[in-house]
Amino acid sequence: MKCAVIMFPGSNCDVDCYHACRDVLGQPTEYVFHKEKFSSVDFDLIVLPGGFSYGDYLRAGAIARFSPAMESVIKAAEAGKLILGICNGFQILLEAKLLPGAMKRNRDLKFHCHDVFLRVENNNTPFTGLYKKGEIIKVPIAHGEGNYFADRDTMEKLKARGGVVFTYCDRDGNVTEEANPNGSVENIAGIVSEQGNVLGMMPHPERCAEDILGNTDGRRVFESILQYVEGSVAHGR
Amino acid sequence: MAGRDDARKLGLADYEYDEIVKTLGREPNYLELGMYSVMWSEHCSYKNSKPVLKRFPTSGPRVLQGPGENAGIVDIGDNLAVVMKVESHNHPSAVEPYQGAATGVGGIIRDIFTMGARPVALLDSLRFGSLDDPRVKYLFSGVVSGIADYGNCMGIPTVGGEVYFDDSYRDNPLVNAMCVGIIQHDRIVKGRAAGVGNSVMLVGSTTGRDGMHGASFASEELSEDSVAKRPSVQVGDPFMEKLLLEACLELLQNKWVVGIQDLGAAGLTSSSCETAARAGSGIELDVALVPRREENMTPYEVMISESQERMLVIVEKGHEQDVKKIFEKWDLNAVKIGTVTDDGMLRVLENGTVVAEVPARSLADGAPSVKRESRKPDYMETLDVDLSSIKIPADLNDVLIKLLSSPNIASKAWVYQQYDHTVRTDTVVPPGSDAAVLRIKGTKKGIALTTDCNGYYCYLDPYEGGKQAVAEAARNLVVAGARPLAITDCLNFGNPEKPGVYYQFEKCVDGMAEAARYLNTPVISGNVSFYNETRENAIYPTPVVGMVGLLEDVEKRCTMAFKKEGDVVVLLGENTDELGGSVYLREVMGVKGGRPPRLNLDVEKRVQDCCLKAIELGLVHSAHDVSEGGLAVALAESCIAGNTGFSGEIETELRHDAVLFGEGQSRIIMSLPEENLSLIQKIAGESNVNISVLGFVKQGNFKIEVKHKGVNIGKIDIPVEEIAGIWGNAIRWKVEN
Amino acid sequence: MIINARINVRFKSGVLDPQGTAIKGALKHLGFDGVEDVRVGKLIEIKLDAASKEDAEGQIKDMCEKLLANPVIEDYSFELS
Amino acid sequence: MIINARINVRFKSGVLDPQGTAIKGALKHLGFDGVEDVRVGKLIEIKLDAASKEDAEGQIKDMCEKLLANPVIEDYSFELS
Ligand SMILES: Nc1ncnc2c1ncn2[C@@H]1O[C@H](COP(=O)(O)OP(=O)(O)O)[C@@H](O)[C@H]1O
Ligand SMILES: [Mg+2]
Repeated sequence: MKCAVIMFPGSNCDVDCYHACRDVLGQPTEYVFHKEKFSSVDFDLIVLPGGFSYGDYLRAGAIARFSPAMESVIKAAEAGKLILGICNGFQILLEAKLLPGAMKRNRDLKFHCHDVFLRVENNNTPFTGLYKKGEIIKVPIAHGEGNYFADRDTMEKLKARGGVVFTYCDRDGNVTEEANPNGSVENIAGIVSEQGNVLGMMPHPERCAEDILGNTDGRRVFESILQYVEGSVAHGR
Repeated sequence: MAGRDDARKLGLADYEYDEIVKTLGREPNYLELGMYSVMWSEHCSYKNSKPVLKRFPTSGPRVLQGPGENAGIVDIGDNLAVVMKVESHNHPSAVEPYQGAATGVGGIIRDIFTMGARPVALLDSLRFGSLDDPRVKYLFSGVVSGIADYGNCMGIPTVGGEVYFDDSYRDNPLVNAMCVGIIQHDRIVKGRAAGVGNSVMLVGSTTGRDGMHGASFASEELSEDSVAKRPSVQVGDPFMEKLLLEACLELLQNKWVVGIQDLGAAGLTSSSCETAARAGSGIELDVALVPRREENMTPYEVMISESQERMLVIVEKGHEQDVKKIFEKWDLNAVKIGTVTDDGMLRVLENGTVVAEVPARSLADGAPSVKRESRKPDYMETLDVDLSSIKIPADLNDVLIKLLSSPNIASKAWVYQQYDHTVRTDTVVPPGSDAAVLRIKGTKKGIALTTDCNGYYCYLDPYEGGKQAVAEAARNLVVAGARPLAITDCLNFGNPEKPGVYYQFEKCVDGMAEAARYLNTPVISGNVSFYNETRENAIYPTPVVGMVGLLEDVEKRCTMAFKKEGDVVVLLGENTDELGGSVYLREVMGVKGGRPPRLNLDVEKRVQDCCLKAIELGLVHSAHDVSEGGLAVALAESCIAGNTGFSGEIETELRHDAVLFGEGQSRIIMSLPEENLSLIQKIAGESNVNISVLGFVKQGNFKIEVKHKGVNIGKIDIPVEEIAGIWGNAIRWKVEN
Repeated sequence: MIINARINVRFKSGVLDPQGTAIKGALKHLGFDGVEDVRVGKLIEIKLDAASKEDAEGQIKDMCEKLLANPVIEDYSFELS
Repeated sequence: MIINARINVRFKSGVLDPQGTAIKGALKHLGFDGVEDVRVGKLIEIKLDAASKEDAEGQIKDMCEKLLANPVIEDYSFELS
């Protein structure tokens, strides 16, 4: 599986995603600088990493979405390639309209860095195939603007098609107000596009993919992708 | 020409003015005088502290760079080294907490990547007044979010620090930021302007009028008109700094880079004269070439502006375009503003006309140092407390609850959860334990980091307090399984012109120096911040110690959390009857005074060595040092961290409040499987360290009984869930109500 | 000609404004009991060299739609001078 | 009576405005070459129940000084309606 990690100015989880793809997963991985374009045949997985592209000035992700690399990302998405946006990457995907909705500042206006529990709402995606539906996993968050918003209409459609992939829950899996760290509509932590090939999530699976980090719950996001891609190759898709 | 009156207005003493005239052989002009005034301010020149700082041990087999450069460097093997430095941003934060703290973080990060190192961690050591004061809440929240927003945006995890609350810091909070970087030995760069004819380039942000006279501002007492001195506060741009970091690290891969220096306090003046002085060369620059963001700036303003996110780069002649190319990639400015000369002068031109010309070395290092008078302050004569008159409370549960809800002991999660501490995926022990541990990818190694200082101890006894700060920092690394390597320090004191303050300063340094020598942790970098006082009062002497330790095998790291039911809990070291300086005596009993606990360095060293050995042999499941709040609090913290209970018993001849809540030094609690007990006892015996069994890790309550000759004289018994809630939420509750 | 544009970007009604809510709470806490609602938006001031006022208007509108406001959650308005 | 206040909080001139700089860059990148300067401030809209317009004016001023603006780096202005 060929992986790309896009480096926007201000990205800072680019090194972590690169490490997860290359060292943890053992797959060939390249950085793509935001000023470069690429062809959608070059990669199987394109990761938009976390960080503060353009300082998160104006709105998180708002300026980054105009970069040349994003033009290629949009084409790759149309071509069905897998796109994984984590944290700031998710915000960029929203601004680029590859995913519906928008992000606001956390309800309490504070940056939150701690573990949260997530319920896997949809395991029928290329990104979550190795989880069980309804499984509860622990993944760290680190963001100040993870307060997901979509209007009622959009929400209805999103839910109807199984677009909600992860929700914030408590350790027993209850999706409660207290378990919502940032005020997201219906505790949304991650969503997938209609075609199923673009996933955005605020929590950081790359930060819990190795034993030494004390938690490997996030590793299966990457392993699911790998399995899916290798499966697709095997089936000649 | 500028005369004595101008000099005085700029904060220069008459003898300093005379010295300038002598050096130049003429009267300075106003620009020259302005440059002298910032460079010879306490903040830049260390004129009040230099002779005393010489008392620190600064060398050792692992020291690759001691004090004098932008940051210190210590070897950790495998061709790798740790670069570190701490710096204060106290006065700016008192006026504009958010930007003041943010730009403090920005400044310290630049000090690290200036050396060519990749910054990998931040720590912050903070002091505020009481959280009952609304203005303190404002300062506290503002400082924390300023640090968070800057560090988080940079993608450098903030992995540790400390926060204390005491009235002495009410008007003058302390905001000290520490940054740690990793570098390969052969990549170390220095701030030197060598090679006649080489180009001096300014890179990064544009220059504006912000932050004029920041260095002087840091070198005087805070007063009402401090607020009026607004231009001294800068606005930070962490995004710009992130680009600058990446661009500089890319630049520094090249052999044709001669030197690099960040523009901190005193801006272009300090960076140019310091790089020239270090290399024994001179620099000629033209202010007209400096990219600006404001119109009509005078040479004076350009030379002393403290606009953030700028660096001075010295490159071999002919490589200017190469520099520009790298910076363009990152959408940054890079402009040649001058050249290296051989005449030792800093020559400032404006459109080709000389507007200032002074010897670089005299600016950088020429401030006449002052020998300040030092006298033991009167208050120290009246600190004695008659302990026999203090009745031991009957309800010890209540005492424990009061201690755990004191913001000085309560969990600091409200603070560090606003900091991204997991970015870079190296944080293997996150904040919340005694020291943070980072792995170093590509090796088996890890480094442990901490900052420590008990200002109240230093107030009660500056010498013991200084010693204790170093010892506690080392102890915090040791319980994490690391061998302490080196110190960076931030010495925060009041007005050094007052003999009592100077006494505190000297004694703290002496105490720190002695401990540093004994524990083999040389001081490799640091910062002095004087004038931390307002008309009414000075801060407690607060010499913050930042320390780094090395784990040869990061898998051997240890945390303070009790991990396994049935584990036996032991105490290394000895209980004492000391109560002076304790949080218990001051905050629960309302008694200020007493002597802080004594520290015997020989005992300390043996306890630390024994603990480290036990951890390295893999014998223990947890280790935690006893500090604020004493043994009972330390045990409770290990319970809370491990979400488990404890049941134990102590037989003693001493006052039982001293045993439970006294802060006697050189004590560590460890939990271990019972089958390892005899081995640990043997190791302790060989190291001549006292070891005693305190009890067992056990589900349910936190329970401890103190007995004298078998008779129960005091008891704590309380559900861990209850104390966890109190300890965990105390600060949040105070700030948000 | 140089045109100064003053753009206001606000959350759409119906979109909860976390900053506004926080400021309202803080103001009440400070004793401003009469505060009934607080909304926080952005003020963006642009100095633009344009051919004419109409040209400027068109450009600013364009900027708002492309970048300055996110139509999913925000409305904008502007004045030129 | 209900008063609507519209408060603008801006960085003082001379204070670096990183957001403004970044937005200016982005607008240029999008082809808006005429953009000469961008400054970003806050727009705070407050609905206030006050005894009179004068009372409201006093209160809003107070709020700005106590909470909404930091005089060290920011200026404010407001309109009531
Ligand atoms: N300002 C801060 N920033 C980051 N972490 C902090 C801060 N203050 C405290 N911590 C973390 O909270 C934990 C407890 O701190 P402290 O009580 O000072 O520990 P100790 O007494 O062992 O020195 C440590 O892990 C420390 O790093
Ligand atoms: Mg400790």
